[in-house]
Amino acid sequence: MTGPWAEALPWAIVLPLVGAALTPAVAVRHPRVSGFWAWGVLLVTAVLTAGLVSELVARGPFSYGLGGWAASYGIELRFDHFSAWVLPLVVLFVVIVPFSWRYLDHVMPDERRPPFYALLLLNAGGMIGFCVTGDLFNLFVFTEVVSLSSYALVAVGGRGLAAFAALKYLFIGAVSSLLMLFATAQLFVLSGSLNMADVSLRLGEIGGGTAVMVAFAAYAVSFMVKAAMFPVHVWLPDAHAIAPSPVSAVLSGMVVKVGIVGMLRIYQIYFGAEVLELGAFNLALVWLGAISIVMGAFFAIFQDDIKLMLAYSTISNIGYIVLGLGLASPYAVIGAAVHVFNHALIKATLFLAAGSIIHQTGFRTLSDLRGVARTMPQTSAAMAIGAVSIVGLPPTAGFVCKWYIALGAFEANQAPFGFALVFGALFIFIYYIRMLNAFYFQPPVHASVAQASETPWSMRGPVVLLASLCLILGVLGGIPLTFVEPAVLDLLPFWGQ
Amino acid sequence: MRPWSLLLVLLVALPLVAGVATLPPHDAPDAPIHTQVGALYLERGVAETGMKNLVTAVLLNYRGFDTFIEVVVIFTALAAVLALPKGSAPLPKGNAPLPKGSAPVPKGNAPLPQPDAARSQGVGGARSREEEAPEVASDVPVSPVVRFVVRLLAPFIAMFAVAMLFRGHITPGGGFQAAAVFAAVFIALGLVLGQDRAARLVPVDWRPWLQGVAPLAFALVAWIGWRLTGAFLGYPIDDHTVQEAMGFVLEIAIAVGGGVVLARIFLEMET
Amino acid sequence: MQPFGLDLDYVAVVALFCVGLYMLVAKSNLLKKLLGLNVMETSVFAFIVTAGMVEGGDPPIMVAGTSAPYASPIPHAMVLTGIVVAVSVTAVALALIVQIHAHFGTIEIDELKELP
Amino acid sequence: MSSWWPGVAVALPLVGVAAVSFGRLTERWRIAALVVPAVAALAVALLIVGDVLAGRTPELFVLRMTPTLWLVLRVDAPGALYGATVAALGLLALVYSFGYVQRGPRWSRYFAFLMASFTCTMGVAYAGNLLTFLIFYEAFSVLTYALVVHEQTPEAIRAGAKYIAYILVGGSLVLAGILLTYFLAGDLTFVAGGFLAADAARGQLLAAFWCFVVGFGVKAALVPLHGWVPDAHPAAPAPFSAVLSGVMVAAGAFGIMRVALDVYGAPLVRALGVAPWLTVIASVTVLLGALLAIGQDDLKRRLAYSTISQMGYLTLAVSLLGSGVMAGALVHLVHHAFLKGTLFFCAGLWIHSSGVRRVRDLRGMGARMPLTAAAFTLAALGMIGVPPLSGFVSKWWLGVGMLQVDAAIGLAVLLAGALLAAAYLLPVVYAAYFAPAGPIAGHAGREAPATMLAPTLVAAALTIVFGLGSHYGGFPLQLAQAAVAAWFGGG
Repeated sequence: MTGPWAEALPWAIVLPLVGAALTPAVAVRHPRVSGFWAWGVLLVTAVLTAGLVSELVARGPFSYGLGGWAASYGIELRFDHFSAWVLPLVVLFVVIVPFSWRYLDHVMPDERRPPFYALLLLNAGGMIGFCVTGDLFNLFVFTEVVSLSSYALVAVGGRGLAAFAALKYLFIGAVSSLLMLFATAQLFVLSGSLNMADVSLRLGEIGGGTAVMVAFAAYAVSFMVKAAMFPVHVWLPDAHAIAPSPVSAVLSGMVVKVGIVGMLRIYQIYFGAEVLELGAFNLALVWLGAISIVMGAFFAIFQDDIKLMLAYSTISNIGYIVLGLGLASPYAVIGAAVHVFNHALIKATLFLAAGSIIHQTGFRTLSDLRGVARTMPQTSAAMAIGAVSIVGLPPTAGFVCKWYIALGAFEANQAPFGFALVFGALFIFIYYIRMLNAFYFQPPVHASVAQASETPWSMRGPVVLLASLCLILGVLGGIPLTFVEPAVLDLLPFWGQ
Repeated sequence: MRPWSLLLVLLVALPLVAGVATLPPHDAPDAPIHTQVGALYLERGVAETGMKNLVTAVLLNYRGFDTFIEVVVIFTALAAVLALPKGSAPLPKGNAPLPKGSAPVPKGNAPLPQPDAARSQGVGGARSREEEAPEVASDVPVSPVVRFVVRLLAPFIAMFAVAMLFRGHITPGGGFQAAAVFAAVFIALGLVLGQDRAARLVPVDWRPWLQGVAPLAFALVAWIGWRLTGAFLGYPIDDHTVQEAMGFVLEIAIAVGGGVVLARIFLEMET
Repeated sequence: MQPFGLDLDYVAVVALFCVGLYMLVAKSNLLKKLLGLNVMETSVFAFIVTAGMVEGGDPPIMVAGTSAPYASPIPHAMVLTGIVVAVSVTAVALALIVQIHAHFGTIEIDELKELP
Repeated sequence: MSSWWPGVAVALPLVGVAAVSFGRLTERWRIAALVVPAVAALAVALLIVGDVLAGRTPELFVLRMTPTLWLVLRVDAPGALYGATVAALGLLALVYSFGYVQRGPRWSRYFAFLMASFTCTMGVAYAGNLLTFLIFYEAFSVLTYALVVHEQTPEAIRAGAKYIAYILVGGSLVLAGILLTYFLAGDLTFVAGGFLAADAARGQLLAAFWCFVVGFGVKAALVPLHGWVPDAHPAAPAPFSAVLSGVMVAAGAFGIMRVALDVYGAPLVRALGVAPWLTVIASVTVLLGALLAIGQDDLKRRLAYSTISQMGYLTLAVSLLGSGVMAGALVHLVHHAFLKGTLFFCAGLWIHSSGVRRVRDLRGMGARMPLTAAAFTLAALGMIGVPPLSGFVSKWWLGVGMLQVDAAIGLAVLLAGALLAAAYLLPVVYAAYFAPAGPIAGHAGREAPATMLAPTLVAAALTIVFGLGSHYGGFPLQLAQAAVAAWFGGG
């Protein structure tokens, strides 16, 4: 029935989690070992997930009944095309962790490294679990692993303000998780089941009703908070800006996508059950996405702090994704799904490059960082590539997404949104051009900037690698499509097409 | 602030009430919650899992994976608390400047109230551990009576926890409850004896292993189950002895690991 | 008792949820906010457990002296998990509040906002 | 016909980029690593011209961007013509730059970006579909930003901001047009005579057309959209101004040609009824650009307005949709590149050797820098259209083509443009030769070093060569006629 790699499914989740539990013990004598340990664990996990993806490509989606129980009886793990997202996710972790080895030198004393890396591993494991679980309550528990570790990761970098940002994130995140639990409980009460496919089936039998809709609304709000959509984005900028840069890369690139993936899962349930009126929700998503794009960009323009700027641009980019989902035409959904990958990649590039610059110079505002390209040419080049990429200029990774989503807008007869998308990107470029001007074309104002040296290779390597991936995925934009297209085709029947 | 809060609460309340109003009545025996999987568990649970307490059966067997992730969550909380900067530890050199200009957060850089001044007001006995006398927690004004009673009762409370742990398969109780009680014993002892003496109850070398013991035990049992039944975290249905052994390993690990984690969180928080 | 078709037990749960939400939103003290969060969590747990009860049901423990109908075991397991999650979130939140207090000397939002 | 050569021609300049960015070479080797690939690229471009003249269409499928769209290079006659122009002018500008650009930390940056935009412009020339065209077009637009602000003076930064804002808005419009095109046709591959179906929704066809025209019009400096040109040219280093004016502004006009004739096709453009509007815009561009040029005192600014005016001819030709006039336009594209290149090179020489930027300060330059002044004079006469120089040839064909399609207004615009060209260029010549010499500033008065003078003289000489040899095989006219034959079917 299934190939040998299917057996690896639960282990791919458990490995980073157990690795995290072992981290303090492994690193008890030499705390710095924890960094290498975390990297090793993630490498093995990457191999496992690559195996899973190969299984998916070879034989299509597969399930795993945990404890030997059949799907709706026990907990089911399901590896479908949307779950395939875990592979790039883990690979990004593999790239980010080496960056953190040296970066942490100025963030925390050695003895706090083991719990830090434990948190990173927990975050990775939680996200893998989140993507592959087929059980609603299990989804909640994984959400909590991801969220809890994210709250803490925000706060590890500093005192006071960092703790405050983390606490704000925690309160908002906890409420959104509670809404999710509430919705899960309601669906459970309605259907008597927690398995997603089963719930969808039974909801179809029940055929809607207020409670079903309220549960949907609760899920939607919950995942909107997790994805930092515009009106409920308030937790994001401070948290992402204040966290250590590798953490910002993880949070901005990946953790916010939990909201997107979760939304897709819930859509699968509801549209599978055919209990939702599509048009109104899609229209709401389109508008919310458009507003997020504009407001994110608008706030970003006024930031001087480079990381705060990047954090606001995340809101903008999540707007792209949601806009694409809301347009609900094949091209748009493909674009949105590809942007889930590509934005993670681009944002990781930008945050790591920004982190390198902050690490080497000690400054983090544009006005302080003038002329840094002279002393850190490679990092600045990576930053420039990331900037061009996130604006969506060809031939970079961001362009592919913009292309598809805008095409989808025409396809969905929503041409104004297509134009809005194409020109909204320019709005974003305003602040990146400010950044590039400051880095490249203005003389340094600080000695530490003028005398900064390039980062050590353990930091520069990941940055350069990610930046080149931004370019490669631009000219070879078809690569993520191989995963995304079948997934979208899976979903589109539910999507009203 | 308040009117807006009330408005928000109302906005949230209305759909929630509307939602729960249309749910099936909660104690009707024919509600879906009692007729679907739940009914099957009640029907076959004892035969399939060998546990008379079906809550434990669901917890450890049918939905054992949830419990696995759950122990991971408390481990996450511990890792989180451990990873936070310590109050008295000096910051490493060249700490990155904090971001400026994000609206709702007070802006950095300007001199802030001195932590020491803050601490003397004392929320939760906030004194650094270095200053603390190792032998007696003289800073905690504990009456001799309380100290005596806690010390007297501690072994019995611990015994009760053990009883809860081992009777968990037939009565309400089990690993998590035992963990909570264990942790309570620790914390009570820490309060009356001083944290160092309480901490000494767990040897230093064991701590990194003990705090992760619950996830590790789960992974081990999951692996054993995989070898035995071919399914991750699978229990051999027809061999009740093995089932029970696996269950006990998990329960004990949850109790010990959970207790250690909870106690450690308490100790770490005393910055 | 179900006046206006409302299940009063569920309504009580929602009321508890709202009380918690109000505390979380309106209170200035971070600890009180956290307590509000806990009240909200408790309300959701109460909701789940309530839903699992059946009229005249015994706890789902198959020993002598109990008989059908039994309350559903799944909600109990869910709530147990939920409680652990809630405890963990509370622990992290408390640790953060302790840090904020150590750094700023206050845990009142109003005062934190006024700091330079 | 599948061939590696287009890819080689496009990729060769990247060798130079790599050499100056990453290598730790000595200066001599760096210069070699820049010049040799540029020469090779020119050689390959000429080879391709030969290929195309022999009736072949070299094409190279580079990468698969999306499941349905390839990054593809396909060289047809207009592409080969434009590509060879880019390669030649690029080489001249490169050699000139060695003398012009100061040593220092910005040296590498300048050459890296120059070569990178060189690559991308070649890509624009050889692009086989709209997506490839867009990618290279946007890429060189963004890359040239670094060259516009190269001097890092406040004016340069301001000009750069203006430039990038104009260009990106234009690029986005082009993208929107391409998206609409793809949506309408499901394909983007250039086909001589157009591939858009005439029965598609008229509103969408119109919307896409105007997106294209406005988008490319920004680059081509059509009049209401020309704002960046007079600021960017004076701010940029002279050799880059030459390239910018000679081939990069032309890229916009080239894009309009591609869209009108390879995407829509002449019949569809006629059917849409947009051509008269385009004629009006282009005529206004020609005349207004020239009129504004007369008033400029800054020489480079004057030349920039001249570019606006001259590039208007290309759009004018497109709007008239005649075979003869298009042949003239293509020839003019090539000839203008070298004429304007010469003029900017000369302006750069004056700036370099004596810091003279203003026309009125040029008094007496004819005696002090005779070769430079001679080259300028030659190019100015060519630009006005004095026979037998190259400018005359292109204008002759433009005029003949206009008569073919009975476009009297076009002819009037052409003549008026030529007269105005005389009005803004001859005063410069007059100032250089005949005005009484003013006080000499600085170390003025000697010819520039050979590395700078040689490209200037070569470009000036090409003016004569192209003028005299235009009817022989292998010269631009032959390629242009091949292109027109493909577009309009038999000519």
